[in-house]
Amino acid sequence: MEQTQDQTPYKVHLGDLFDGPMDLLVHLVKKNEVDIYDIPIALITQQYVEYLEWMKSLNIDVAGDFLVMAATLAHIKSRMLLPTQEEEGDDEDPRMEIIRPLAEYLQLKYAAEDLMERDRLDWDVFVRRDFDGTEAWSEEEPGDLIQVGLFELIDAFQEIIKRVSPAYLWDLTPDTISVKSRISQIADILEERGSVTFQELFEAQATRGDIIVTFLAILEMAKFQLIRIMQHLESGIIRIFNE
Amino acid sequence: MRTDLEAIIESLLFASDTPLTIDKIKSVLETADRKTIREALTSLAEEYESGKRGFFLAEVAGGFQVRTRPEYRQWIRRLKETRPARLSRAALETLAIIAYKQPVLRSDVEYLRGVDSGGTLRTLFERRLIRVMGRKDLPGRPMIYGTTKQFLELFDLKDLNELPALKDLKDLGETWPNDSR
Amino acid sequence: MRTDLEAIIESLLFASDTPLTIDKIKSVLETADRKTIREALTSLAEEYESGKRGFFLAEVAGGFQVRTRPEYRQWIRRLKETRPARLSRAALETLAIIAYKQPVLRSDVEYLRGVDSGGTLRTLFERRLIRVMGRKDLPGRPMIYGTTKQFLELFDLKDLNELPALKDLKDLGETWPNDSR
Repeated sequence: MEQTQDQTPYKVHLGDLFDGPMDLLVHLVKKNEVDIYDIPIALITQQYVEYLEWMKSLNIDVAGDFLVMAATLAHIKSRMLLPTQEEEGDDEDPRMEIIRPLAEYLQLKYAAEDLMERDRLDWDVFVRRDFDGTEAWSEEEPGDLIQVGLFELIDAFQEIIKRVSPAYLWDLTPDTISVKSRISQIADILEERGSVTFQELFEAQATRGDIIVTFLAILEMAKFQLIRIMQHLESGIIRIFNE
Repeated sequence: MRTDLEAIIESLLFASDTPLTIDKIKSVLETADRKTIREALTSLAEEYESGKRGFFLAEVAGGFQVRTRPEYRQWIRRLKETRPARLSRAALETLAIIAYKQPVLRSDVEYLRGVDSGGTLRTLFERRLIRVMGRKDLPGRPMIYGTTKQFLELFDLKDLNELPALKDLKDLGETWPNDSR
Repeated sequence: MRTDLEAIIESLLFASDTPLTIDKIKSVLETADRKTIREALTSLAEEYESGKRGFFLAEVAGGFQVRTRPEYRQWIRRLKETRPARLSRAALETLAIIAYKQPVLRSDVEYLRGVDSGGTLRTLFERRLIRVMGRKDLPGRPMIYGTTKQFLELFDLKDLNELPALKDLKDLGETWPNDSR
């Protein structure tokens, strides 16, 4: 994929469009064969902006992400031009603002390459799949079964909601889900022990949010008559029982 | 001593989901002729018979297939029993509703699915993916369902908090239905 | 000479479509202890390596799995015909970020990549290469992502410690990632 298109770094074919601003930046740094720890910021900024203009001239929508990066580069460039206020030396090179994320991004790009060089399943190595029927004893359970993961579960629910009512979609915020989770935990405790005191349920709760969640869970369980809530007359201890 | 051809054919037999015919093997290898392939297969079959092996070469449906030895069926059955996560579409749908709407009544499940769900609930119950959390104070005292610890294990969730909210998926973008923006 | 235990374990390895952990084998066999099982696995692995074989024993995703030898990939690809769904460059990059930085938020991924990554995350999620590890205690309770067992299986990794070390860019000099034009 090595291209040597000298002097016209922004002349890229449509099919070569970049994933994002970082990707474009890597391209420019590579193109100019400069050290990423010593980026000639004026040159790179100029080429970057030229590239965006080229995209615009082709009526390609320049995503906001690209513009943000252009602004960042311009800002760094202007800071480079300013005389350093103090000669203390603890003034960081303004370019670090872009060098650091760029270096990290590059590192991960290499890592992605390393991954692709491994013996990949279903590409370099293969395993036996789909054995129903290849075992010598197999006479049972054909068919209609699917291997499920979390995604399939959500997907199934999504499908149902689609059939029923979109309003349900908004019904399931993370908060209602944590209440459901808490209900499940309380049900576990009750299943094991038959009853639990109010106090115990709240004791382990660290944050205010958790306490509210626990409280809502108890209310919900009471509403569904999953539990009975009883208070001891003398001690005042409130105890929750499995219904 | 094994030949390269035998090793390659062995890898094909191993990777194939269906019995391989000699013609099929020939078309993949291009170079070898039918007789050479048959000899390689015979040699593999004999080798698999000669020592204590977990598998053998079966000639089935006009082709060849590596299969586990019938004498080990009890172990393989036990392995399969503990195999996770094979559910019918109906069971999955029902389980999804219970997971997201719990505590939930059978009538709610059936309202959402639009079909009788008694059989499916029983299956999920037998597989210990759902449990009865209690009974509702309504005529007939209907059971209230929720998911179990086994459900969490099956889907590799620490707790129900980890169940992604539909909103989260929506945030990931792309084509979610009912996208009313 | 093979033992019965080796033959039985071999049949289990052949019958399983996911890597088998020693614990799993132990729970199926009931009688054998972990050490004996490990010895049998080592002995099988050595045997598969010693002659011309179509497969080998891979230690992957915390377990053991019989896989075809990479040197025969061309033949098996021809046999399979169907191409596996390929990961796009964006998906691969995102996956690498999640693998190395996990537990990680979507916003971290997007900061590193500099682009919206919702669609890519969704693809990875659908392909079960990433999972939700929990939620961060921040406004909106954003999901925390990590990689799955399937990720380890895909890239032939025993565990996450086996991920290739990140390279020091200063040592790389003139080399660049191939896929950055």
